[in-house]
Amino acid sequence: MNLVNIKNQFPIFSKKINNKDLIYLDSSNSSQKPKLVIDRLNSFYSNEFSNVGRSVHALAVAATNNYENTRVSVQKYLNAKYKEEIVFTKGATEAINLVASTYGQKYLKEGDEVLITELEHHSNYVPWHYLRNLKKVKIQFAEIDENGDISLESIKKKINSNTKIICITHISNVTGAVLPVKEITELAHSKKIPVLVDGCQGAPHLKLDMQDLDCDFYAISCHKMYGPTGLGILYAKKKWLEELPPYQGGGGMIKEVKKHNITFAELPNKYEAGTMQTAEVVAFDQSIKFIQSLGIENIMKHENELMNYALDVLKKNNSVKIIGNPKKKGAAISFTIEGIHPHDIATILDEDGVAIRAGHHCCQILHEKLGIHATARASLGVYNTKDDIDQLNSSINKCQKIFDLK
Amino acid sequence: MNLVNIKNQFPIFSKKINNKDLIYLDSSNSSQKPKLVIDRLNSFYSNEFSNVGRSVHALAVAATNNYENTRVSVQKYLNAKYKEEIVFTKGATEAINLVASTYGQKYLKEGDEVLITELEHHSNYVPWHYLRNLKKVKIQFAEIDENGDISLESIKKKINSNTKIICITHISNVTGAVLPVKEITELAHSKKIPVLVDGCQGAPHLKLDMQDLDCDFYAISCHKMYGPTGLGILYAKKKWLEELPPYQGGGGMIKEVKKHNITFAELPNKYEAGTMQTAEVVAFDQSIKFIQSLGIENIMKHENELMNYALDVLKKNNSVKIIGNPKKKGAAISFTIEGIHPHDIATILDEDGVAIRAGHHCCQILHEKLGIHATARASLGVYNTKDDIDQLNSSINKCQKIFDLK
Amino acid sequence: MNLKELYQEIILDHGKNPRNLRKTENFNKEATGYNPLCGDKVHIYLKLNENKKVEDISFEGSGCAISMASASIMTDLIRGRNENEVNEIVKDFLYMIKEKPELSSKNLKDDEKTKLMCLSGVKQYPMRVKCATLSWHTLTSAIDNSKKEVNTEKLD
Amino acid sequence: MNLKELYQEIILDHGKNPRNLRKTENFNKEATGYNPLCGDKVHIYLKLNENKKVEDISFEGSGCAISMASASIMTDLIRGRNENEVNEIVKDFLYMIKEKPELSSKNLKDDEKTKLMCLSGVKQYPMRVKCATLSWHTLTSAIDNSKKEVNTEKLD
Ligand SMILES: Cc1ncc(COP(=O)(O)O)c(C=O)c1O
Ligand SMILES: Cc1ncc(COP(=O)(O)O)c(C=O)c1O
Repeated sequence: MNLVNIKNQFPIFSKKINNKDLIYLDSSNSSQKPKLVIDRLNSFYSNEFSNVGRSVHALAVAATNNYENTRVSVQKYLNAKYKEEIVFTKGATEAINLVASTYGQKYLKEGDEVLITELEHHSNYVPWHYLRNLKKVKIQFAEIDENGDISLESIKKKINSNTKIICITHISNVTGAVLPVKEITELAHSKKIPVLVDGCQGAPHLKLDMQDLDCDFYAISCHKMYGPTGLGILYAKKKWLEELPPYQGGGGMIKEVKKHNITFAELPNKYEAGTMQTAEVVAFDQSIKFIQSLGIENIMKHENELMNYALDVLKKNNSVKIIGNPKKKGAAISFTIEGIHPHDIATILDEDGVAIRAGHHCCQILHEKLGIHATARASLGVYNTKDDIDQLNSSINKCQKIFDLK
Repeated sequence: MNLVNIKNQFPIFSKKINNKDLIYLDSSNSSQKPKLVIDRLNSFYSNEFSNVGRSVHALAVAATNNYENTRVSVQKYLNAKYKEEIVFTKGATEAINLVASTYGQKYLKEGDEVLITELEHHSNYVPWHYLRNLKKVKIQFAEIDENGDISLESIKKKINSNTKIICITHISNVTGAVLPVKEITELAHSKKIPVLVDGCQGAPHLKLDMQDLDCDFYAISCHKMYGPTGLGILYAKKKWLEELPPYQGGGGMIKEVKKHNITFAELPNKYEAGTMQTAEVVAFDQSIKFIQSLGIENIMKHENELMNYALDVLKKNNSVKIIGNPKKKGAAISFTIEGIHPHDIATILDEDGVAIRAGHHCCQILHEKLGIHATARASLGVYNTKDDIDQLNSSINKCQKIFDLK
Repeated sequence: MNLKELYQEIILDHGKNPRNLRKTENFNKEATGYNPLCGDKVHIYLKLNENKKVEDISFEGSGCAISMASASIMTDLIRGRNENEVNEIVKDFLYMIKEKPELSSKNLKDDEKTKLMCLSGVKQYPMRVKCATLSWHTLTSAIDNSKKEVNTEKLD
Repeated sequence: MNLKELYQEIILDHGKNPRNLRKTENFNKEATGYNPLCGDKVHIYLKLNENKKVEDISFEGSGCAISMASASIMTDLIRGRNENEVNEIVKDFLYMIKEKPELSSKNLKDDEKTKLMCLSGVKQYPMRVKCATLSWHTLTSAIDNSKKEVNTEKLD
């Protein structure tokens, strides 16, 4: 399949930004949305809207079916064993908070250790930090090697008899390093330690198979997967969702409510308190359809080629220093230019319609380790092309010119 | 202002349900969405989409401004003192969980009491129940009187020196009883007890003024206010948001992240972890504009007239028993029909395109008190008309016929 | 959709005057079923003799016409059968309600099938399927002696 | 928008070769400012004499051209003034960056105003306003001796 004309499917690319074509290289932050998804939101709100699960009228029945259909689509897409293993959340951040809060409450006590890595996004560190304060749990950081990779070995080094959960990103949102999550999970399970994978950058860019990966928890942000904002997914093995206490409390997640006690609903309702993101869930089915219509293998091939091209081009640009040199790299390239702060780079690129991100990308631990405050990051989506990379490169040259000339 | 042709502004009312016109009487569950709001979602995703707060490119700047503009619109609409007092959440349920979790963590200990009422929705009970388990806190229930009202007196009776927070609904989503929240807040404050108001049913139907009401927390569901799903609001006095610990942890809510410690961002970021509901927040500005274009006073007048008309009509219908007889009644009428279960009523009404809700409406405590398992509920939105009520009544008569004839 | 098919005379009759709405004395199996959507509950009581034959069956609870009629018709039909027959009939009924157009159990006589088929109208009302199946799931749970309560959310 | 207005020669010069990037010996006031968006930090050191006159001012930290230039220009301008003058100039600068077209401080000479106005290009770049104001907010915090760290999120 040829993924050349994908931009046509995204209304935003027919618009001008600063009178220039939009070169969107900020997909690791959030992806643009295909027409299919936008239209589904529109048609659902315009013709079919109702809350789900609570009323028995025709609109509610149809909405509930649509909502649950997305759950099944996600289950199939992730090759999860049961549809009850798919919990809808506000985002990956909420998904990780859900696990940290409930797992922490039930299983962690003073002296226990949570093992994360130096690559983690704040969303996969702050929730565990809370347990450090609340329960005197320790946090260990597996260290990156000189290429910015997290090896199985670096994880092994930090595991000890106090390690109670391992929480790792699938792909670094800074260096694009792909972690050996399957091997880490195997190792962890051999020591009876559960594994949470922050799949924010994995889910949009990799073929996923939960039963093969075998991790215990996998967190996804739908807005990075060509889906609406305000929606995320927690995949969790059924036994965990059955064993762990509920997270937020409210309507829809109870069985029986008495003045002196409350019992909770079965899965998946137990973890979906209150009115959920009905329209977002219904529309997300179209995001999955969009990805499936292209084929995740084709997307991977396309993005891979583009990543190699970008690395080629940027490595030839002497002013550019690429951060990290991981063995397997997906989705994101972060870089610096000697003498030009990333914020200045981003502002100058923006003038050309090139949208990148500058800052610490919610990874201060990694930036501190690397001894830099901020980097510039170009990240890829299915709609990007070699022309986009060429424009990126020539706009980088413009930065150099502005800062050199004067 | 004449609110007769409001249905025109809602695309769904031009559709047929079961080949009938839609008579939507389930707005307490979730309201329908005006075209303005649907179109804004559409235009934002199609022309302007970007994540907020993190990137410096043009799309991100514009999206951030739009996002923050809604915060200011909400602040003004609620007459909150500071814009930092407006926190966006997944829904009212999350808003209440946020308060229960953070207030509970910091201020509650064994023996302390949380005072709620028998009218509360599960969303304003389950989160407090968690603290019963985690911290051995007690929950007291202020009791309804024979009309289903919660009087200032019934609150006063349950306050004692252990009472640490009072959590009350503004309007009952079952009986429509309007609670004297301002008086309750005054009483509570005279005893230095903070007050949380579950404003789910208040916000769509009443003129709100946070500085006048003076409550400490006010929880809102945007999807009941003609806004998108997946979005809620927590209004909280600034001092509380400053004093309380953060809730979910993740990107955007930190100041500095080190391996051994983390410091948190200032308001309002402190409580908005991870990628927020960007599009939903941007579109919600149009919901506020919609309400303002009609005028909340006009909406109140319209809904009030309709409620009186509905009470008149249904009281004349001998088979109908209306639940509760509160002094001030807004938004919802729940009823039973002797010998016909509410689920059967809802199914029969649905055949005529009349969408109501049947069940316990997430208020099992109230239903147990009333000695019934379930009720049928018709709830009003700005688009409803006297014709809708007439159709409701004639469909109720049809129930009677079906169950009597055979 | 067709309301007449849903609310057939026999359903309305059993709904209003449910048979076996009582508590079996000396029951030796029981289970409770919930429908969290509406708060409805059903409690099934069974007395099995040493040959695993149902000597008596009864139920308590309240609910909509569909759920009361379903429990009423079910208890009428089950009394006197042995455990294997009961399990086979339950399976056949649940299968019919969800997927098949007809009942195929060889343990049911034609008039018994006709009676049960009156409940098939719920197929067109997905939110009501739970009402029709609650008592049947609860019966299975009672027979299995599983202490777990039945919850329609999980099952349909 | 106009990049040339943002990255004027003087900005690029001060950005590359910031003045007063050091730590004042025997400073008696200090404060730290953060920009959580990019992780940039600035630390301001002040030495006020008994007449509340700025004997020395310096800063440490790293940041973008705008923030470095802003700190550099600011520190150059502030040295030798008394506390009241400093407060007035800070206020005037912040007001100019956010709302006014021009500076109006009577404590600034024309050439000083011209220098500061070079930073006014950020007005067209809302996300960059924080870069230009961070050191100024931090200066205020140092003078007030408030122990609270400055955080641009809160201030702009
Ligand atoms: C009174 C009341 N409180 C709380 C809620 C919960 O709101 P949400 O489901 O939007 O979180 C509702 C609506 O379901 C309600 O009516
Ligand atoms: C690796 C990684 N983890 C977690 C997150 C947080 O996801 P969200 O902000 O959608 O909750 C992100 C994206 O910001 C990410 O890239």
